[in-house]
Amino acid sequence: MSSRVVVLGVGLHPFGRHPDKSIGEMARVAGLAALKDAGVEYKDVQAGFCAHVNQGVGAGLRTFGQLGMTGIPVTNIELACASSSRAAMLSADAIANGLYDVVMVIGVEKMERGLLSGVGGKEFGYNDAMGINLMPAIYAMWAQRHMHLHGTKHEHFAKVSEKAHRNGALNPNAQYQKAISLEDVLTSRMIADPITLYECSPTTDGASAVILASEAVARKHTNAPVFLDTWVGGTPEYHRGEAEQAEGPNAVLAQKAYEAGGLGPEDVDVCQIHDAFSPGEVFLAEELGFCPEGEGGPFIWEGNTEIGGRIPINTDGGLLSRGHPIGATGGAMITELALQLRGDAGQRQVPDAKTALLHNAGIGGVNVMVLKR
Amino acid sequence: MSSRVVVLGVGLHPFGRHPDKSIGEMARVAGLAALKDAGVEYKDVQAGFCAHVNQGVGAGLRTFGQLGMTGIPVTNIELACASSSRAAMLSADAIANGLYDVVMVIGVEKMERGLLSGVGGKEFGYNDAMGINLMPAIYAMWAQRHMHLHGTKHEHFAKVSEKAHRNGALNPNAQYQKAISLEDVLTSRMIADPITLYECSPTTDGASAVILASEAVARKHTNAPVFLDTWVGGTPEYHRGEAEQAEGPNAVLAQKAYEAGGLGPEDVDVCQIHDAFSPGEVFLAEELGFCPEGEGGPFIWEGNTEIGGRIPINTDGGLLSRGHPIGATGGAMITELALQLRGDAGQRQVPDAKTALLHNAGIGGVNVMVLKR
Amino acid sequence: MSTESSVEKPAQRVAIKGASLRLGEGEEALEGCRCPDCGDTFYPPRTVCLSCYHEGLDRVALSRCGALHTFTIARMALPGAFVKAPYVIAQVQLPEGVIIPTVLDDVDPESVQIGMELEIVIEKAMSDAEGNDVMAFKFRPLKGGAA
Amino acid sequence: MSTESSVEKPAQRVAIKGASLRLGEGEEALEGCRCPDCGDTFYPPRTVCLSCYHEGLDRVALSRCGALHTFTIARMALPGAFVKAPYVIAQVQLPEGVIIPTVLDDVDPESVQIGMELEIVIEKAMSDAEGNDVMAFKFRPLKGGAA
Ligand SMILES: [Zn+2]
Ligand SMILES: [Zn+2]
Repeated sequence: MSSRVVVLGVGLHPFGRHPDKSIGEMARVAGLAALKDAGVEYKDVQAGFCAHVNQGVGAGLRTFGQLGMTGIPVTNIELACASSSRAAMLSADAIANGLYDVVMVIGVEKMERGLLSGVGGKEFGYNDAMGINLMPAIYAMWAQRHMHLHGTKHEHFAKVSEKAHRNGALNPNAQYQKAISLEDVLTSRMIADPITLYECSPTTDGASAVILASEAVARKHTNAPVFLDTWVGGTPEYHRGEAEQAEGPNAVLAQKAYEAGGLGPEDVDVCQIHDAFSPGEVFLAEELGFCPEGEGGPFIWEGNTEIGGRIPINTDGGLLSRGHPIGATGGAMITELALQLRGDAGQRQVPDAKTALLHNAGIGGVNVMVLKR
Repeated sequence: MSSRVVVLGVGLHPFGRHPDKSIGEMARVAGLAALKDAGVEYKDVQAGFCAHVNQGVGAGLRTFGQLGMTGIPVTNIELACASSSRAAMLSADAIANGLYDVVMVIGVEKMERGLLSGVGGKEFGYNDAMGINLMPAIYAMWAQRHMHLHGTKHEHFAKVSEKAHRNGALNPNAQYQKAISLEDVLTSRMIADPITLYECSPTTDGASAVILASEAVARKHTNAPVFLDTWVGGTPEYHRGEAEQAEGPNAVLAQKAYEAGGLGPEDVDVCQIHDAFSPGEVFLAEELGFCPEGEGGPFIWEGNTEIGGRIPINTDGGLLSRGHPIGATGGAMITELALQLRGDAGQRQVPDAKTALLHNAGIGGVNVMVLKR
Repeated sequence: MSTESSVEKPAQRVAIKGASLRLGEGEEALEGCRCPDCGDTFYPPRTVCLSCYHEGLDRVALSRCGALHTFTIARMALPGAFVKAPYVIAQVQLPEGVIIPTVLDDVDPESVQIGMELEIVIEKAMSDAEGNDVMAFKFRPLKGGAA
Repeated sequence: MSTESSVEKPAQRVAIKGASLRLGEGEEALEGCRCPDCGDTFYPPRTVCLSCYHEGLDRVALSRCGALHTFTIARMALPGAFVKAPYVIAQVQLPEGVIIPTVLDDVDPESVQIGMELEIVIEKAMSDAEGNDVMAFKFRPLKGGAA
């Protein structure tokens, strides 16, 4: 029953501020685009996963219900900023094991204005009183430690955002389609040293849709399938005496993905990573094995992660410029990599991209995937 | 790689009002009970699903993190009142396909006081202005239609609650452990005709934990495994000119479960169904095939669903008396059926129960399962 | 914001969020959608036909009269709701086949019966921040109909 | 509620929700947990040991001094927070190995350095509805320590 899994169709509702649109409306636009892209009809979809974080009870009905009411099981999946990549992994598990042939993931979010705040209960407590629940501060503290240990400079982090916006300017679905200078990034309002406003992903509304299919069914619709080849997910591991990991054991999961996919970091042609805040790309360039530990700053500064560089990262603008509607982000990452591997990424195209890596992290876990054509 | 799936361990945090307990605390109590019941250690658990509805970002970490931090993937699952049965189904899919040997589902909820309200966005609109978002009203309208078409009486519905509380009085984990009379039910405050206060499930806090395992691993821990034999889930189906279905196509899903499990309603020895409001049991007695359409009222009135009756339903008190912490309810249903099939249900035991059926419904979908020993 | 501008701009009639109303042009009514391919009708309006998956449905005014499909008498008011308990929550079936969730007006709750004929009442529910009349709807027993 | 009873009941010192403090008996400190089996230490307190899965850990007072593991200068205050921007959000590593998320007190944000020695300050954050002193903590540069 075991099957390879194909990313058969992808679609987005443009990311941005859409206060007057319902999640159903955005999901419909993304979903219809993905169906058209896949060349299948909604009634071919056998199961659905609705990835969202804060859209309330019934979101699966309110989104999939826009496309049809065929009785399929639809499950809501939440893993904070990594919700829709996790939903895709559960879909892939099911397809790989022969449970379904066609599964659809809709990721959607309408976000409240303001900077992301971290894990919290409903009651006012110590972290609220002390102003600790400031999401950029968490990345800022990791950044400060990196600067302390490795001599990384603020400019290194800022370069991530400059590059992200340069890429976003080439992406019609991006929230920001305007390049900004390194100077713009460095001189924008300081939020939590060393992170400035332009080093924070924005508040975004949007939807993504991904249709995954078994290879047998996919081959009826395409001669050049893009495979979701490998996927692994995890939570932070406790090791006595060691400092807390980020949202999960990034390096461990990447290693697992490389082993399962039969490749190494040197084989990756294009990559999507979780740059909710600019230091993320520096850390991940190291954790995913693209450069040695501690050298992420200079590695990015030298342009290695630009389109045309050794390992182009976040060719679509990433969370920083494409935007980060948290439930939809993983699906947008898959969308960009599918386009890149098909050669359909237009001005953003990485020449002859054959192998792609995806890293999506959220409070609650991390997902790493390999896509191949 | 295909394996049968065993319900290896079950555990509950007693259901009730626990305003001072965190979800982590309740999840830990349920989780440790399930691990002990299963005879496995937390480090044997290979994946986790946290089923909850309104507990905010990071609930998976805050619950599973109480038991250990081993790096396993943990995914939050939401399907309103059917969240934890859906989580168990995804776990079972993974085990059946050889992906994991041991998976843990934690269902947890701390509820706000007050009657359940239905699907809603964040903005005030027509349904709010008109007072339509009253959850009991939805069941009440189905009940009125049933009364109109089939002559069902309020007493028939009320009997469900009287029986539920009689069973709950035998369950040390139930929110209400006190029998009430039919008169008590009928004369309690009218909420939405014909549903009275005692015909509504209460506001409940609690947690459930279920450990599912492959048969091979389970056999190392038990000689009398209880199998999760069959599971199906779905959403409402649209059929032109037909009235809207409830939370899903109950009868269609039950039929699928019977076919997949190789049994019929006459083979079911004990059953858990979704009695969020008392009419639920009347409808489901029909939809699950225990009695002909329209005869659910008299069927229940005559005692057929009592312990000792033809098909004992909700032996643990059901949502009405055991309580209904929405994210935890499906796990509690599985817990009761596992105890019944093992012969460990104490005063509530249905003699020689071999086959069990579970029905759990929520806004967003319906799940039906068959358990066997 | 000034007195002048509020004088210049007459109050508009706008539908309350969550209700789809055809307002102002001829007889006011609920607005639904009809599929140009298969003829199926939907309320609330939608883009994709649930019967044949045609994309792009036509907006149509729905029948102003229908029959009571089912109901309940709500005995407690919900916070923020404009209706006072007891009130009748209802589903009204229109001739097009669609079922409309609503409340009943001008009716003794105890006398409501499934199947009774009803007609729509469209009326102002509140004013919005811009001074517009926010319109909502109820159904009431049809005059001359079986009640 | 009456004046008499509030006179009779002296203000208690209680820890703010989300902080675990040993208050009132001898020197005040953070309260963590130590595993009687393997000796690993945790903050905040927990029931199950993350190293050896032992159930039932011992409550222990944690060291009052530690070293700055990492920090940031928050330039915007969060709604409802008691601290005013700019303020230093910090992680402090105690000798037991645990890392404590907190804020720094009595320090020029621009002079903060990773590794600097710090000591805890436990002080009243607010009063609760019952008139109790709700206690919270910060860390500040250790007097005589490297700052
Ligand atoms: Zn049609
Ligand atoms: Zn230990």
